[in-house]
Amino acid sequence: MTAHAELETEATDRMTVREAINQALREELERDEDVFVMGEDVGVMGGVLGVTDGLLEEFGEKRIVDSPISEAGLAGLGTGAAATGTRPVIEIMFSDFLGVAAEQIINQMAKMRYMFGGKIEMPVTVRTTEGGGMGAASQHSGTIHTWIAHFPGLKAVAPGTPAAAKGLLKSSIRSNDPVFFFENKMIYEDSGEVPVDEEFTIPIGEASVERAGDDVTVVATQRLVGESLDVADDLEGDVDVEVIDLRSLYPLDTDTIVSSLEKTGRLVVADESPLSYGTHAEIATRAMEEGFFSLDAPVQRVGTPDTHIPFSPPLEEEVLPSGADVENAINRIV
Amino acid sequence: MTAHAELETEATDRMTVREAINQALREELERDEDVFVMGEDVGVMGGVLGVTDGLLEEFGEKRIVDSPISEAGLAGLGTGAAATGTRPVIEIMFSDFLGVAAEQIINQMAKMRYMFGGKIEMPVTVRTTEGGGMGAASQHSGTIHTWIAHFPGLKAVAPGTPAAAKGLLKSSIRSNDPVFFFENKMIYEDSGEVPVDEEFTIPIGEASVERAGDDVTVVATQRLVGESLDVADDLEGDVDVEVIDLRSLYPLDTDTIVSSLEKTGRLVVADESPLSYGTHAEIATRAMEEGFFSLDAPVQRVGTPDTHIPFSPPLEEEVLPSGADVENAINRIV
Amino acid sequence: MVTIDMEQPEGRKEGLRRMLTIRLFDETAEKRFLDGDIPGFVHPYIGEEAVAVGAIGALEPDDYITSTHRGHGHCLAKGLDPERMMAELYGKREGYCKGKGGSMHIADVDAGMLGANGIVGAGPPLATGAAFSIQYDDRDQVALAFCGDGGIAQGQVHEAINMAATWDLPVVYVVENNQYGEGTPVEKQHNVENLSDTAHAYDIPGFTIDGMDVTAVYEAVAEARDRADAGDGPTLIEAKTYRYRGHFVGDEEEYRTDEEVEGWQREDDPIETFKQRLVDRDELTDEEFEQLREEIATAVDEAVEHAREAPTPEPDEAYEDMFAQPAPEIQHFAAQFRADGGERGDDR
Amino acid sequence: MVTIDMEQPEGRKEGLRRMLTIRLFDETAEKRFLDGDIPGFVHPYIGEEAVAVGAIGALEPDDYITSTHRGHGHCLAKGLDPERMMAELYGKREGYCKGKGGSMHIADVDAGMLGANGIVGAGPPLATGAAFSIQYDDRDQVALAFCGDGGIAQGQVHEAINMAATWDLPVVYVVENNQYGEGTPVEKQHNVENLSDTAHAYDIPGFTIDGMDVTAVYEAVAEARDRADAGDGPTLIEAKTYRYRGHFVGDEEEYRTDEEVEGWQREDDPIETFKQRLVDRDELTDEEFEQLREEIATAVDEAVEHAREAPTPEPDEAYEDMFAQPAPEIQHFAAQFRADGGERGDDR
Ligand SMILES: Cc1ncc(C[n+]2csc(CCOP(=O)(O)OP(=O)(O)O)c2C)c(N)n1
Ligand SMILES: Cc1ncc(C[n+]2csc(CCOP(=O)(O)OP(=O)(O)O)c2C)c(N)n1
Ligand SMILES: [Mg+2]
Ligand SMILES: [Mg+2]
Repeated sequence: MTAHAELETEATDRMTVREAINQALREELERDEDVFVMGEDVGVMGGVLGVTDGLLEEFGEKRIVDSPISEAGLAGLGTGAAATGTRPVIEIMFSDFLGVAAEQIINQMAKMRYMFGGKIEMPVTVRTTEGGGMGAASQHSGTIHTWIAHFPGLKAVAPGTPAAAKGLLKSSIRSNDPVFFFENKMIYEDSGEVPVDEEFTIPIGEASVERAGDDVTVVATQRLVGESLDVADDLEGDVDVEVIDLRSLYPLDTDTIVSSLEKTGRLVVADESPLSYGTHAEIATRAMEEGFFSLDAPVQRVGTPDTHIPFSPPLEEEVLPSGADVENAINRIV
Repeated sequence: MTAHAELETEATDRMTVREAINQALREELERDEDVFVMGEDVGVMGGVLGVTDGLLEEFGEKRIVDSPISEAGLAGLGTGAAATGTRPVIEIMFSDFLGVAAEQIINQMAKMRYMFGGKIEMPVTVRTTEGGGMGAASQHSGTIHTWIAHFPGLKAVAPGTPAAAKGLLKSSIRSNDPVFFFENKMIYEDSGEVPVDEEFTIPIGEASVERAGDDVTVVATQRLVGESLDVADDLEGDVDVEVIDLRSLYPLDTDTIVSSLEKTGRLVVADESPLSYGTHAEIATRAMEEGFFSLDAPVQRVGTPDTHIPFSPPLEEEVLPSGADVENAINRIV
Repeated sequence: MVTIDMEQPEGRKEGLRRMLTIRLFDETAEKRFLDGDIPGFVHPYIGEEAVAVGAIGALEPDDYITSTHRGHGHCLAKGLDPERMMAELYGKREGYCKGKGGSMHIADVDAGMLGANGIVGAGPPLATGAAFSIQYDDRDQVALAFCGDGGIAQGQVHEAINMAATWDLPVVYVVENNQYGEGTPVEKQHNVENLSDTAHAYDIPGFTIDGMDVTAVYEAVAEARDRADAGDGPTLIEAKTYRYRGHFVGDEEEYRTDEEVEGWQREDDPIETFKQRLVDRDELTDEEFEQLREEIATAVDEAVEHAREAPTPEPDEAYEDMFAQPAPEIQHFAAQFRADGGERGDDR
Repeated sequence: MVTIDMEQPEGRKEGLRRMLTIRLFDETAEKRFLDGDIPGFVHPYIGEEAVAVGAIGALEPDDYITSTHRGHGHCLAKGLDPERMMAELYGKREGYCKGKGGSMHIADVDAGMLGANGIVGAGPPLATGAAFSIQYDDRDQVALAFCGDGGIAQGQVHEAINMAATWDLPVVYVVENNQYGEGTPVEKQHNVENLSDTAHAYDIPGFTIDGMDVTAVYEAVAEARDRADAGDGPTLIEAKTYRYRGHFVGDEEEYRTDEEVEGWQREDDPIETFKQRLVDRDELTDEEFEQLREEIATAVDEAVEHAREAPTPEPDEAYEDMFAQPAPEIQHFAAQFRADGGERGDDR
């Protein structure tokens, strides 16, 4: 986690990812009157997975807005509102539903600044939850962040820890660019230490070395950060694993990855996206471009094997990448 | 181009990419009563870029259907129709508009077979045009095929020559899977020899070595196939360039690429997608995975520099990848 | 030949039987979900039985339907087998989707059931596509799409209706207005009193009917089916109904009062009302009804028993059914995992 | 204070002036496109001038509008400078978007013009967002979205109207029914006679008016603006009009007859009709009108002259304006291209 000289206190609180996100929203709503939260059932229900719980009671209906089920409308409204002086935080309930909203995202939100010659600000944040593991089946379990990371004009973050979640969401909301904040639904209950200072933010575009090691680098995202840290603990003594929480997908922190690679010579990329044309490939390619002579073995990719996420637990478990896969990948190259 | 033992004649005709696509549609409409073509202005206008010209006159309003401006509706109708016994060929006028249709594409068309345990066929083809070069500005010039290639359950092809266009479109229409057929709008006027046999098809998932060479492999798509061939001619004597038309994005023909790499030791990937998380990265990563010890230099990527396509000609020319960029990339590694 | 001939006493009894089957199936699914037996999400159809049974009853057996996330009622009304449905809820290979789909994706294309659907608003475009195929082939079928009161806010629903209206496609849209989309009441999602007003935007017939009355639903859909079949295009029917349970099992329902729920149950229960009607007409006795209930309860329990015992899919099956033929990528990944020792799962 | 006070003689003259400016601007753009001077696509607004001028005239100057691919008329009615517009059409740095946008993306956010838009149907959700900001901040503005007869088939338009209706947002939707979406007549895209019937689906006021009559448009929008401003929510206005030219310059127009086009021009020309009305009221003489035409023609010619001479953007500018601050990726690519010798273009 990044140290910020200007923080008044270095104190931390232990909390879950869900609480960290909720707290970030709360603080930014408090800090800036222009911020509002809109989405399906973000108010009365507190979000279908409980992430916006209590916000309606605290901030009222003006600022916490339950919307009709209209993701295209939500993205369009958010874009139009951001262009005219407010700072929307839009929730798209599951990332699979980004498809409904895709037009406004790619053709309006992402392009407006450029098409207008820079003469507009676009301070909109889109929060959405993704990933498998809940038996929610193919239409509620996808990991779609590669789409957003690939599309020019959008920023994308995908934290792996409570602190990263809080710091990045605050930065996303304060940013004048469209930022997509991807929450993995299986880590909402994961807990960790989170700075309490209200000025704590994490710059978009910085990865974080969560555990230092000399033998192999694991660049992980979301749920796989924690699972990779567990693997690193398990392998302690045999293999010295460095684990990086990528945190930002775009911009991508090539330097942190390549520095690590220069030390370890070996790289595993663990991300829940489908493998082909997935997030992994970009990281592998940058590692090769900038660290070609450091690479002692092919980069190993850990992800979903180009299937959808099936419903039945043994099938879901089969396709979801896990710590066991990270371990296998490490074993293939050390 | 693939030789098909069963072809009755090896004869070819010279035609443009536009004519090749039109001919493929015509032949498949003739061959199979279940095939229909639907889209905005595909009928009376013959397609906004003239690709479906004459089909309405030949096949009538039942089979060539001008639709309301409703891309989500088109994708949904195509999916529902494909699931119930017809074989739709849907045109989405510009690939940027796939965003409007994305929900039905990713959550229905792509997932239905899997979610239903395989108990359905999904014989739908989606044709769309992409790419810059016409001064059509950011909302009509994008190259979005990486999205489709990445998304599980969809096949994606992107031909670079008239023969590839015809053979792949016929295979796409005959396929029982959803296939996206990406046409680059700047090559509609390019011409070449195309087999006349009505049984000529090109298997989805096979790349084609368009020019053999020993020093460096260029894997190119769409417009950049022709431009890379020109560069290869220019460099003849200095550098012996092998040029591969990738043709299929998914499935991806790793073998053809890696075999070439084993010979040349050097790889350039030229594709008009935005570079970060683009098509290039997957090809580079597979080359590294399967040809790690053959790689004498980092894979070079030629693409759009993570910007949108601007309107003004000097700006558009700046961001669009071209033969000059392919040449620079070759020069960086030979 | 309609699916359930509600003009005849036997048909009416069959209608009652299907409504009761839905109720008992979902009450059981709810319990087994709370036990932790059934994974994922379960969206009970309890309270809305008259809509599915009335609407599908009026269709011919080979007509198509598209459903929603709340699809059990539509499946059972369409005649799907509770045993294979329950197996699907349990994620078993014998389920309709070999365990790949689960509650939200049950489908049986041969029976004209084009799938429950996890995407709100996705069914109407699909049904419109089915209607297009029907018209294209000049077949003697229609398609019917269910859509929620929340779902009709989705733009793709409007695109679909517009296309069907413009081309006179043989399709019927049934809006199940159960008063809520998740926790949000219909008044907070729409400005209109009656969602059937949507029909005016497309100049097609639109009706708002009592969705707690299976006969009313049956009659409205029968008429709409005739219109569709005659080439006169789509109809939009709003059936006002009520979901007795939370949005999904586990919903704390803080957005409504117990009184509200109980009021609907007491005054309007579709099964109770219809049963009473049959009893009053001397078509059924209370004893027969109890017997029916027991029969169905037994069948549902057997379905649970069966689902519990049925074999789970093998992990390898996860790689199947993505395409008509296996993609080389997926075969490659499967082979790699096998080479790694077949260990994909984790003890997290 | 409205943008153009059509209740006053001076305002009416100003309205006429803007309509004529649109006509001459687009006639000129058309010629310069055919000359090969202007790249890309040009969608002339010729024939529809009364809609833009009537609608925007009735707004206050700082109200927001969203436009369409056929946006020149909206821009000029909103008071944008023909010189900077023409510079944009020519792809010059002095254009409203520094040459990055071109004809389809002209915007001037400071003037409340939120952009022409290449995506059919995208404007209404954006305007609805602007209306949300206005309501949120309790500002004294409204937003107005233009949308074509083709565009209203897009689902996102319906989602936006539903949201605005539900929340009483201060927004006006103006459907420019110019009888065609590209080559497809409105009857082949819709089942309704009047697109204002869409309003019924959202229980908001809907009107179909004569879009060739600037006064009728002005009055309808003035009323709708009052309603929006009073907190009474959105209005949907269909203005029936006609595009005299092809869909874009170069369209062969095989989908309609010359007689049809000439009929509208002869009987309904919005400029001719309005001019005659002013002459009949003694507010204008034929000579004054000719003088006005010459003034405008000169101004447009000067805009062309200026645009021709104006400097083109430097290639490096292509890397700018993607984000508030430059992304490292883009800086990296720019640096690489410079290192390669700055040669990106090709002689293809
Ligand atoms: C596109 C999309 N948006 C949101 C959701 C989440 N979601 C599932 S059901 C539901 C409410 C649907 O309400 P309604 O259409 O009235 O159906 P009901 O649940 O009342 O049967 C929502 C918002 C979804 N599944 N798909
Ligand atoms: C989403 C989308 N689909 C299709 C197009 C292509 N297109 C551009 S203009 C047009 C016709 C629009 O018709 P209408 O809305 O009536 O506007 P008009 O051109 O008549 O002013 C179409 C289909 C587009 N730009 N965007
Ligand atoms: Mg509901
Ligand atoms: Mg029009």
